[in-house]
Amino acid sequence: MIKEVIIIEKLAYGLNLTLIGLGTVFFVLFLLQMVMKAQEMLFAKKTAKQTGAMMDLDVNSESQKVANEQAANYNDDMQANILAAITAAISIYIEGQQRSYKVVSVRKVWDKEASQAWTLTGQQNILSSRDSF
Amino acid sequence: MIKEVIIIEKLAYGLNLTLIGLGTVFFVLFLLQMVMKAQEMLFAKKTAKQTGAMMDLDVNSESQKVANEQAANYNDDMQANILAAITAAISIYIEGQQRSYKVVSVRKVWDKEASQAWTLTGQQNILSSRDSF
Amino acid sequence: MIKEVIIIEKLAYGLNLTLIGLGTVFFVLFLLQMVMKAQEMLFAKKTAKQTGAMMDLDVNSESQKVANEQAANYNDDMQANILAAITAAISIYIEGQQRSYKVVSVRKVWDKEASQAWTLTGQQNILSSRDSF
Amino acid sequence: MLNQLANLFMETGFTMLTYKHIIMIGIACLLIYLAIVKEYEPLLLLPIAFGMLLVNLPGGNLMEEGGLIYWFYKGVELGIYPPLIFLGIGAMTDFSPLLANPKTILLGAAAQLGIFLTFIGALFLGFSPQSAGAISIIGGADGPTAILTASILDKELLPAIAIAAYSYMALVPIIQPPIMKALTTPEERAIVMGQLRTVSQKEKIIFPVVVTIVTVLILPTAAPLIGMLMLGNLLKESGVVERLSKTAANELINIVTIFLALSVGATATAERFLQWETIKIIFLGLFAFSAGTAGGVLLGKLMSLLTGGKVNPLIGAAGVSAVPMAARVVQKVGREANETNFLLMHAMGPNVAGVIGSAVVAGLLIAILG
Amino acid sequence: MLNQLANLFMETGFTMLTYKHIIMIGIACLLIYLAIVKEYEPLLLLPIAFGMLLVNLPGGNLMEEGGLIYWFYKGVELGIYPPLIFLGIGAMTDFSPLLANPKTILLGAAAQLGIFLTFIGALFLGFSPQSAGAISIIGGADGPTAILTASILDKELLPAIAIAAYSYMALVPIIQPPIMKALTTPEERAIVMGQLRTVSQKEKIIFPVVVTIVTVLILPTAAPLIGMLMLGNLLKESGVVERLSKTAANELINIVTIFLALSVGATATAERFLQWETIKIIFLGLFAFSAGTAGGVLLGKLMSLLTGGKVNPLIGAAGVSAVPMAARVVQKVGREANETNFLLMHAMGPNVAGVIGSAVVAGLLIAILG
Amino acid sequence: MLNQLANLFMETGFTMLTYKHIIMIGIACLLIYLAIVKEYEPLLLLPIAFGMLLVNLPGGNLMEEGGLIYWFYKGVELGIYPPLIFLGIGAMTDFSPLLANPKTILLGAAAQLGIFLTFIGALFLGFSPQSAGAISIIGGADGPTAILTASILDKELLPAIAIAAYSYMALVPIIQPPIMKALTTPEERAIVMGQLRTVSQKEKIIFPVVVTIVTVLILPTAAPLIGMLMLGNLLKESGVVERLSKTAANELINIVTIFLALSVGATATAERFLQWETIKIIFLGLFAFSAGTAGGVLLGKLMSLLTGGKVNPLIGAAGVSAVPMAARVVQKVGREANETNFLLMHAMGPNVAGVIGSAVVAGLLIAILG
Ligand code: NA
Ligand code: NA
Ligand code: NA
Repeated sequence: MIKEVIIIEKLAYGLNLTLIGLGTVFFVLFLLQMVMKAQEMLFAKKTAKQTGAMMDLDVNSESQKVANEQAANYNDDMQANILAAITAAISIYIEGQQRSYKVVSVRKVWDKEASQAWTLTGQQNILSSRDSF
Repeated sequence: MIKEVIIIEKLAYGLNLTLIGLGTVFFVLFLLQMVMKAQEMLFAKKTAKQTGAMMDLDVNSESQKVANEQAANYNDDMQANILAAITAAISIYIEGQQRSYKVVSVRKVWDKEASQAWTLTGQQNILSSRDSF
Repeated sequence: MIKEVIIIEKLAYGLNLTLIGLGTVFFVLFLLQMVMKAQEMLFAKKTAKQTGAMMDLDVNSESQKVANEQAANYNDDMQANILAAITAAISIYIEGQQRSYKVVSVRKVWDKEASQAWTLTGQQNILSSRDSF
Repeated sequence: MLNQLANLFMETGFTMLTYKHIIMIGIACLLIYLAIVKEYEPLLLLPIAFGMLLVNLPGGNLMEEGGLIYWFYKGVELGIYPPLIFLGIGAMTDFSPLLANPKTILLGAAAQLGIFLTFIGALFLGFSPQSAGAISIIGGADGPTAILTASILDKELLPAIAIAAYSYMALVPIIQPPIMKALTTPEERAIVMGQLRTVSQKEKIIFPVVVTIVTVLILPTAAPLIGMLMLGNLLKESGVVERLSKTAANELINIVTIFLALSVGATATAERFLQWETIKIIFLGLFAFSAGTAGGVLLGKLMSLLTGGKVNPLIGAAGVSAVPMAARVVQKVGREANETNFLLMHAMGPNVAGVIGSAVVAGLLIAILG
Repeated sequence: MLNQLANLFMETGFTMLTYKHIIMIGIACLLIYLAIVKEYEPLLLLPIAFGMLLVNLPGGNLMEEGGLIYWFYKGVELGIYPPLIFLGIGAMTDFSPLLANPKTILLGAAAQLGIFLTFIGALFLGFSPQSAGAISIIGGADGPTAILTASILDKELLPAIAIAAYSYMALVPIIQPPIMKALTTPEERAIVMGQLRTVSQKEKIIFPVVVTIVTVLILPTAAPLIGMLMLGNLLKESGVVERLSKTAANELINIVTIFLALSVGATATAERFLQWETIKIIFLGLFAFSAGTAGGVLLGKLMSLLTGGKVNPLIGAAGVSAVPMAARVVQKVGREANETNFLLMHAMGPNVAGVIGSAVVAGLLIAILG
Repeated sequence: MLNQLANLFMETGFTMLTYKHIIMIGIACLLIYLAIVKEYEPLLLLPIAFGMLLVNLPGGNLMEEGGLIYWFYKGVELGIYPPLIFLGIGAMTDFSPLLANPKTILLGAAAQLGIFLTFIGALFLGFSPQSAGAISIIGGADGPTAILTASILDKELLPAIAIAAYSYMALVPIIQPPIMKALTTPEERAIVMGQLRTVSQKEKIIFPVVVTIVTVLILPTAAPLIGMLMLGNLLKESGVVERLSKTAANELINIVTIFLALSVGATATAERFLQWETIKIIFLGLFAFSAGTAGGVLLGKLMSLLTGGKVNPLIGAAGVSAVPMAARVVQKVGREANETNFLLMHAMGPNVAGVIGSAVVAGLLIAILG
């Protein structure tokens, strides 16, 4: 477009773009701020600002819960926990490359094993792992 | 092809396709039924219809076996099992994203570790995990 | 190119290619041998030729180290180790399909759990798992 | 500068936004809601809905030549994605329940009745044979089959057909039980089926090879779907190429699903989707699922009669495919009639047979109408 | 035979090797060293450097029509790879810190100042507006955004821009602290920020949908980047399609990264890279990062003033993006001033806002200059 | 309607089926059997065999323009798949054994003798130089190298060459031992080799970079194979981009393997495969493996002589590549002669050298004959 322009023109062009550009990005992000504010008013948890539990980063919430539970009955269920750990570890050792749902089902089967060799409920567990596409 | 046909023609066309279509799909699937029957006669396991062991769903057969074995000598080998579980759990913790065969080899190496630092057989285990393409 | 040549011509052509070909491949691989020799002189570890520790195959080096350490204080820290194994196993059981860094962070969180519910350092651990692209 | 701002404003989507776009954005958000909150087949419907959203925000031009989703759509246009999804499905499918009880494969044929009755219905609603064929395949209750067939026979209707197919697959627990109960007596529903025989690994390995040979020889146009489904299954059952079958059943199918669903969703422009045809397709789709269910159950009743009550007719309803949802519905309805009834594995036979059945019908429709 | 040997020798790379190739090979090896030993953004810089190496070994012709990397490069040319990287980044990103403190999103806007000042600077250094736009996007501190914009506005400059962008992202811990300290008082840096509120899952799910609608309606050219980023995030936050979000955030992004980086590196031929423009780009890139940091910190100071000292101005520096490096730098500098200061999560807000901000600016530059 | 049925019947595969198709289907089933039951390189041979099956069921037209496998085949035609397989192989390969004993690299050169003698043999059997070059590369004992070379030099022979190459790689434990024993004395086979030195990480990282520079400079046509092999290895050894090297060595190579093998198999039409050339190729392939083994062992003997018995000549047999099968064969034969002999790691040196060696020869054949 423009090849040989004098300094003043370049500066005008550049400042022009800067104004439009910064204006646009501030406008868009300000709108998003309003959206977030609105969301906060509508959906924010009432239990906010608790000490020591700031963000429910989903990465951990579930594990924490389980960990807490496990910690709670640690002394009571020590034997059972060891058993569970061993089972899980072994099943992972065996199943290896296979994915989570397998490990889950293996443990369930293990639970069943104690009472009955291979129940139909066990089949259902396995079946439910088939995603539908 | 056909744009403006009277009702009777549409019906004839539709029924025609229905007959051909259902005929074809029943024919193909009936052939497959015959194939399966033939397979059953040729290859079916003689140990069929055992109570409590209906389908050898491959998802679990192997794990079950191991679980049974583990359960069998649970009291005898408790210590060893804990050790194995710990090793497996730790190795998974360390190896993380890496896949099954690694965990397997790690455990083998661990077994070796007890007697000898680093044997050539250990190398062979690792080597054998290299798939050939 | 050549369609109908007499035997002597085919032989000459073939031997010609063999000489050029073998010559080239030997030349290239000989250069690479020299490169490796040079590397060896520049970078080779001084601790070479130790008995029983021949190749630092990276697949295992890390796991071995940890395994050794774990073995070392096995008797001292038995309880702690069982705890760690259980935690790791459970977290794997829960997290399943999720990848290594999650398991790592879960275990760290568990460590924190003992003292404090959810610290900012814990957040940092999680954050640091985000690769930058 | 004001001039430039005005030009820029002219290029924003707001100035191009019409009420039709707003309706489409609303429909997309509704589908996102259904996919996430109601868990309506989220693997497909969530990215489909997002594709729909993106293409109805005017000015993005993602589906115009050279646009991002235009390139993704190539895999639909060339018929590549659906067979790849079938490769992964094959690597996830266990044909044991079918091999253990071969006659249940015919239930997977009977449930295709829904397709053909819907075809006739669509003709009467004024659709051309091609369009009627594309719509009727909704009755196959199988997403990739429906997408492949519709993209060949009438791609204008592709988004409506895909969305209808996946929505009704999600609604199977609501659609099927009344039909199943209306066509069966409580005694029939209470029938307990004997335990299935053990299937040897040899049978499981030979099965996909033979199915490929038989089906493709009879109906060559079914080759992409049946061939890939059976290749996936062979990779899995062979036990010697685990790394390939795992990748086919996980990363490959996931990647293809994202591209497939996003680009199918992105075909749902306002001009194409806000038509009476879409309403008709929604009704025809419901009819197709219902008629298919009825077809399966009715053959189930006949089988029950012929075998002296050894077959619970409910399992016929699983013949529509909609794997594994339809089989779970059978389990649930069967248990309502008889607490001790476990029909799940028996229903898996017709369920996987229905996948083969509708792929065969798709091949037939493509051969005759394509 | 001697003749053939001579011909063969004529085809070797040695005979075509010039001092320019040797310089480029040296630069490639230096980048490999920096990527591995100094861990300069190795995920991108290592394959970029290897692509650079391969294309500067004469005779390989990997970038000529029909060559291997020529095909890989298609995904850059057609604008496919960067949005796919954004899909994966979206599936890895947690917008909670931003949702917990919405006003920090404006810091992600202020830090785009670097882009525009660099644009003016580039005009004065004699670049055309298109080239200046391509160069200025380095200030976005976001690799895929920079690559997409440069490949559209001036592909001749693509390799230099990509390498500068990733290098400075790696150098953020060196570039930013002096500027942050120069613009703030020790008291400001010591400000402790209150704990962030808990963000509900509902907010996290709605956010990507609304961002897509708002942003794409205003700036349709931002659709490929923002759309894919938000689709990835929606897949993750929905919680119902874990297999898709995992694949997007792992295998898919990894595969695309290999192809993208290798082919961007392979555009760095000697003729294209050994130019004065490259030197200018290196200086302009440094200026862009510095000015962006200053912009963010200055708005941070203003916010601190307006809120009566509730905002630590340092977190403005994270607005340049360079996720998560810039946020870690904020944490470190903040802790130097006050041992009890944990700014990391507060800095993550502007940090992810900066990704959105620079994608918006990219859309704008493409709309005006493209 | 009868008319339509007749037309439909005309379109079935049965009516087009000839005895040639039946033979090909039989061969495909035999290969499936060998791949699964005998575990003959199943990762490649199983999908190759399935592709062969699919393409010989008449009427499917999967390889015709627009057919499913026609699109998959593009990656073979454009030379994209084999280098990507090499990328994954590089990310799986450990060059330590070679770095610990550099002179064994020459064994990987000597084993290429098989290629050249086979070339002469093929000329005498009436093949053109191009065809002879394509066939001779079977002696490289390396699948992707053979497929790339054959697809460039003579694609008509591609299926026979690929199948022969993988079959003989699977048969290495049967082909090699007699030759190894015939050419060595029991004393030579009993030679125990000293422990290998520790290789530093630095050496492992620099190695792939230097190999790329040296090899591509001398033989630019080897760039796609050597470049990708070494990039994969660099990703692995660098230790800083684990997510990339894992993906290259797992999901990416798996996906590409499925597409590559399926489409190579699908080139095996009856017209192309049921030729005398195929029989000749089978014999020439066996000769190539045997001659390569002999070449390696003979240089091994010379090395043993020159080093005063420090080298066990058996390890030369591993120079043909066929990683890691050939190295395991060396281990086994060595142990038969001396219970305390562990040659595995020593054989891995020439084994991986053979991969480089045959890629160099492939580049040379392409440069001279292509
Ligand atoms: Na179906
Ligand atoms: Na940014
Ligand atoms: Na070789």
